Amino acid sequence: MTTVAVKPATMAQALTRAMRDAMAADPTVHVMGEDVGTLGGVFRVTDGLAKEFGEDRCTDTPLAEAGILGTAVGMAMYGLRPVVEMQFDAFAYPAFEQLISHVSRMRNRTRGRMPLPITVRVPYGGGIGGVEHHSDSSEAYYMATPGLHVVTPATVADAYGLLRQAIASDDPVVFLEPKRLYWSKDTWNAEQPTDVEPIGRAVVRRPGSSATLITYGPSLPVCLEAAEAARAEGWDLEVLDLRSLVPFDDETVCAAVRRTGRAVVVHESTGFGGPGGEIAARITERCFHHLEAPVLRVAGFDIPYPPPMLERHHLPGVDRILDAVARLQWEAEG
Amino acid sequence: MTTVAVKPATMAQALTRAMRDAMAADPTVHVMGEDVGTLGGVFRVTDGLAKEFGEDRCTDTPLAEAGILGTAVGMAMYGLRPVVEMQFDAFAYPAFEQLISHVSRMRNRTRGRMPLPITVRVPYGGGIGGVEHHSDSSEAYYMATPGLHVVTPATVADAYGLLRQAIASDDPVVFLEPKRLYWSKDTWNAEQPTDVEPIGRAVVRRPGSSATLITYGPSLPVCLEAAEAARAEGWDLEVLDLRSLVPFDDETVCAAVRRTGRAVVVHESTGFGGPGGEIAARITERCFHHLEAPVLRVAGFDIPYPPPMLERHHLPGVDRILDAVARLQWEAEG
Amino acid sequence: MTVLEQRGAYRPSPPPAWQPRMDPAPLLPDAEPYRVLGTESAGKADPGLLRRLYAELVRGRRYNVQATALTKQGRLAVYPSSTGQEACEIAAALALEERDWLFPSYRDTLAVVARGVDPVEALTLLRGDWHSGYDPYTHRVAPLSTPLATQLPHAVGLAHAARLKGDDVVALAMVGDGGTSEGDFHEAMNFAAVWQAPVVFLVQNNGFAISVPLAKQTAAPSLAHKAVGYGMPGRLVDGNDAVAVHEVLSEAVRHARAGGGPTLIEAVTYRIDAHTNADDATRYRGDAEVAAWRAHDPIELLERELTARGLLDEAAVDAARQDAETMAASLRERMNRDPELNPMDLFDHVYAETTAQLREQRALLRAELEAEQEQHGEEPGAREGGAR
Amino acid sequence: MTVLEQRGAYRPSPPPAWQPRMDPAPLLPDAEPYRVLGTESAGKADPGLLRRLYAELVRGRRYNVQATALTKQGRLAVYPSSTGQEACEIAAALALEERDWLFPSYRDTLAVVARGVDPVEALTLLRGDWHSGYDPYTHRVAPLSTPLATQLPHAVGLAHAARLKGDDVVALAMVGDGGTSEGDFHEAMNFAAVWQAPVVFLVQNNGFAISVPLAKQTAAPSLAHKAVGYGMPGRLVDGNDAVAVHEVLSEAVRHARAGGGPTLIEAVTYRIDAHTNADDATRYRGDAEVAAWRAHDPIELLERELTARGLLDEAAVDAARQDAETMAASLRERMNRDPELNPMDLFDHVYAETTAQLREQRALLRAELEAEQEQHGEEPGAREGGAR
Ligand SMILES: Cc1ncc(C[n+]2csc(CCOP(=O)(O)OP(=O)(O)O)c2C)c(N)n1
Ligand SMILES: Cc1ncc(C[n+]2csc(CCOP(=O)(O)OP(=O)(O)O)c2C)c(N)n1
Ligand SMILES: [Mg+2]
Ligand SMILES: [Mg+2]
Repeated sequence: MTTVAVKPATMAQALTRAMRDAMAADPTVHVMGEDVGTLGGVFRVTDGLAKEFGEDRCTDTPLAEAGILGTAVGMAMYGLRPVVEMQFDAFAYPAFEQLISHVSRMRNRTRGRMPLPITVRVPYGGGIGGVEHHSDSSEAYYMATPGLHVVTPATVADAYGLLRQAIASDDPVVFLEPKRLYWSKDTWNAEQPTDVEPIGRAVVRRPGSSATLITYGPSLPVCLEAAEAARAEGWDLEVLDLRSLVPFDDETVCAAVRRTGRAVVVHESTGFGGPGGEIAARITERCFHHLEAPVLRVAGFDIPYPPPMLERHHLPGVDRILDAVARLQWEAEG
Repeated sequence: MTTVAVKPATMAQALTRAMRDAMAADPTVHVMGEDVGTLGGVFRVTDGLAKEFGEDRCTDTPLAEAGILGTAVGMAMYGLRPVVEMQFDAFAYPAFEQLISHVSRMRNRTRGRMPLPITVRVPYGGGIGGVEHHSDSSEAYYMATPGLHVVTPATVADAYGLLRQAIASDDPVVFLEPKRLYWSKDTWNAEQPTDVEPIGRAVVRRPGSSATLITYGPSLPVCLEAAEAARAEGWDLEVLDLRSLVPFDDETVCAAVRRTGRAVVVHESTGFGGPGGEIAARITERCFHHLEAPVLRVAGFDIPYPPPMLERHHLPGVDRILDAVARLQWEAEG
Repeated sequence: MTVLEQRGAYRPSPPPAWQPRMDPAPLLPDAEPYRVLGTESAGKADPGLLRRLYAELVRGRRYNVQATALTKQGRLAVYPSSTGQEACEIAAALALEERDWLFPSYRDTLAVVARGVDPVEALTLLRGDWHSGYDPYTHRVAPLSTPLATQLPHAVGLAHAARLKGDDVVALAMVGDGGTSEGDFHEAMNFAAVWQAPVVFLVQNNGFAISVPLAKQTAAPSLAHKAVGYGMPGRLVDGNDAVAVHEVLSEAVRHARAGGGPTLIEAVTYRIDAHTNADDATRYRGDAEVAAWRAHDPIELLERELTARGLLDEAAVDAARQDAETMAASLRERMNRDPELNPMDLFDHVYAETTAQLREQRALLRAELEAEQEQHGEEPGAREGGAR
Repeated sequence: MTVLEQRGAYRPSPPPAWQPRMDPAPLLPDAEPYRVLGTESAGKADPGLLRRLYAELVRGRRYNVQATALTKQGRLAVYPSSTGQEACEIAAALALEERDWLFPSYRDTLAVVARGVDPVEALTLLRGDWHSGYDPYTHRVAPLSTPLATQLPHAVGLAHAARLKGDDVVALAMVGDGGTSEGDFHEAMNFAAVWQAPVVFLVQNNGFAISVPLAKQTAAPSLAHKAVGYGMPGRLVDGNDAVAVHEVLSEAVRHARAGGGPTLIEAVTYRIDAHTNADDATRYRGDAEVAAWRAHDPIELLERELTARGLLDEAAVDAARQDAETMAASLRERMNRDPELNPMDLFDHVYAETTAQLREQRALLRAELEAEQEQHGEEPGAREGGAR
């Protein structure tokens, strides 16, 4: 084994490595999807897996998402751990019936006898200049489906760690990969990846005392940038990375909001009916008397994802986040 | 024409009448779905339509929900107004890709040139002792999809009025029919149905001053019952029927909550990721300083819909609603 | 060579090197459904098999009748009877080995019971108790699938996984004529053929999808003809001829087990009862049609053959009926007892490890039940009963 | 008789009255793809048609090359080239009457342009401008469909609606070999056959779905064989033979227009370029295969025929090339200008009547843009430009 120094890796590379290591460690792990084999996926995230583990372990399927997830269900019934790739967010929709009616419910239906340890990898979100159907933020659909875990990494280390955990989980996990962070880099030791917090725990990415930005996935870097910019305005913003939408880490989130008394939820998904409503509502239920202002949301507009030339207007950016922070009724404070 | 006195009609009868009158008034209205023709639908809601208007206007389709909605899209492109029946809530899932990727977006995609005036009727919700997949509350999925109207009647008059409006609307409408209210009765004049408020307006079904129960569809009767029972505890509860989740009537909802200062959102759908989060969050954003307590939610548990013998434990009932009302921090009032 | 490299290879090349494609002829079903009973070849059928099928079909019919009766007594929420289709249900299940898997559709309770599942457990879902009831691994029977055709890709995946592991397990997937219109049917057939998965698809063409007759469901020469488009053999069989069904199924199972890939079988049969007890079949079909099919009853066909060959005397008929009555009595008796349900189960199997949110909700329900108990002096949530 | 009563009627009866089923033989495709060019029947082809096809194919190829070049200059976000498939794209579109409808898949820009859509407007989606660009009603061309096979049921519905209204309109629906695996393909084919809708399905089998070769997509004798399972005729045609494609398509369109119902046509062709400019085809296929198909080039096939028949001299070749260059120059020139986008459009077409929520959001964006303008002295949101 060659010694690999700690050097920058992209999120895509960390994801590849997570699958590789999972496949090496557990012969029941199978990767499947459109173009995942010979090509290594349209984002090259499964690059090299078919070569290393053979076509039976990393399989180019026919072009049919319900069929992919449906056959994965059968494979899981027989003791395998399928890792399914959906090529893009919007192309997971044909598989919804399998996901909702079977993947999320088989364990419950059989009172624990037939768990389905399936990981459904979904590259999601915008900001990559993708044409229609290639930039959807579909997390609200998954969140509203009991029985699924909904996980999304925002850092290179989490990409590796959370994907390993997802594959090892006995529950089905919808693993949302922020497309525009695929090429984000971080120093990371592929040979000795450090452990990350378990699925279900939120992590404070930047401590702060004036208000808490609550976010996940593709919006984490934007929030960190906003927090940096906020210093000029005299705000010391805390940034919280949810990491998993289900299970939801009420404890960490509420502790943070109780500390700062103010919160803004930031995500790309449409605001109306998006994850932010749930998050804001549960914070308010739990921390009402600690709140100096209503929990605000900065989200995508309530519109179909726009064409590439207009997407910058849609995506929550630093200014829009700071505008929301400014609306947190600071005058009222004291 | 025979003179028909104002007499009790069921919600199912009002829905049938709405389609009948729409078909009579407009030759472009076509009804389609599984068993809607000869049989009149498994709930008999399309009873008599095939006989009156012929099989070409009320059509038994092959058994394929994506195909039904997908062909309806094509029919709408050619100027028809398809009214599609999904046999049960969970059997609409195979049609999600068509719904999300096309029905909700075609108008926007073509900048208004190709509207799709499709009504998708979905019998939804539980409380009828249905076996698995026959009692889902799927409204969160529809709410999170911009481009759709999401409408649900709770009274006999609204069943008629809202369905007529939905069919006449140039936008696609997901029309959620509360299964367990199909047989609910009300005096109603089929020959001269009175106008109802337009889609997008919420209606106060019971005035009250202590707190507002915000609800829709199958939970309206439960809330009215709870309001009645609350009188014994000294609470005068207002009950608001949303009628349409999209568009959402912020104006009426906020006016009510500002009046009472307290609100509970009640629905059958799972709490986590369900409609209540959005509703509570937007009320809080808009009415924060009028709130004496956080907006609470009484919802189904975050579980797959239970087997019939256990469903009574899952469904929001009078006691659970009153318990929530009791938690609205009355002491704090002074 | 890996399992997946053995795939078929339609890969057209430019002329003059057009690749010869597979000849479709062997994939096409016969013009008429395959029959044994009432034909000359019936004489060659194994007497033991005939007797076994007869006894099982009589039991199966009795089960259908009893379960339908239980709906009237409110003991079952709903029952989709397979009266008239018992030959398909049972002969198909009997064509499997113990190690094989069955993927039933919602109407296939009889096939489930024929696999060895307890007759009462097989009704768990339909009586309003927990969704799947039986443990799928005990008899290798997937939960009865309500969303039509969704179980077909599961069967393909399981068969494929077994093959990857080197186990010679075959999966039998059942679906109705209506179910063949769903996208999942198409995708499952295609995956099965491309992967050469050891799976057998059995379409019970009973003429109707609830009220919708076959002519509104398909314009195909037969449902078995669909096989050609996937590159697998299609077979057409008289679904009321238990011996023919058993033979065709057994052949397909052997073929799959030997690595020959999937088969699509259309069994032509008829749903004698209404769709379920809640349905009114007179709305969409006439008595004459039903009468014609009653005259082609799967049990009578067997009885005639057995009698003609002197394999069935009155005592044997009585024994079969007696056995069926015993089963029915036990079913009645056991279904009369309320099942014991624990509301706490609602939270305990949603995830491997219950989430904090579900623990909160569990505690809420427990408190409510305890309050209820205090009011009524009952044990909290210890048992629930009575279908609606 | 209503439109829907004319359906096929496979309705099996119990013996002895088995209903004769439709004979599948006429539905089966020929063993080899139909060809005209290079065969004797080419001599019968109309010179005018040959010349028109030639000119259009030359333009089409040039369009593919130009659009690919525009991606390198950042003027197009992405372009899925149909180089090698021009005969399918163009001959198919030309087989339609003006009143007919085209339902293109994402790769079918050439067919869209052949219908009369402005070459620049046809690229609107791909340059990052508004999703559909052209008005679908102007030339009766549905928006280019990105989610594979989803456009097929639309075509069926539209054709059905036209028939119900008594209009003799035919819909042509295009899909790739990969797209045939989707459930929507199956459901569309089935609805079309049951409704006898005037629709023609054209599968361009170009050997690949991105990197996945046909052998991993299907085990069928051919994709055209799928027709049998729906009860419609399947035809196999050499997709690089523009005359053959035109003939087979025209026949199917006539058949559909005359009330004969749908046809499934498989055009065997090859994707010469990578999947899109963003793809690296060397990862999954060798040069030899590409070279073999290059030797079967649709334009060369036409050129050979025209030359042999003395229908093409150097002047005519030059004229065709010149015309193509003019088109390319205009494309280049017009694509070099930034399109004018109004961010307010984001809110104005989501619903017939903008909701209160969207009005709020619209106001927010307008305020932001005005603030931006103040800072930078720009006109607010008046124009946006530059693909990424
Ligand atoms: C996806 C889906 N859509 C609709 C239904 C409702 N439904 C239940 S049974 C049935 C008819 C099924 O017909 P067929 O497949 O022929 O089976 P059979 O009832 O004849 O056994 C329908 C439409 C369902 N269960 N699943
Ligand atoms: C439903 C869906 N799934 C996946 C994709 C991603 N995708 C785009 S093109 C393509 C391959 C299409 O192959 P084929 O149908 O043969 O058409 P071709 O590209 O060869 O023209 C895939 C998988 C998609 N667009 N839609
Ligand atoms: Mg049937
Ligand atoms: Mg292709």
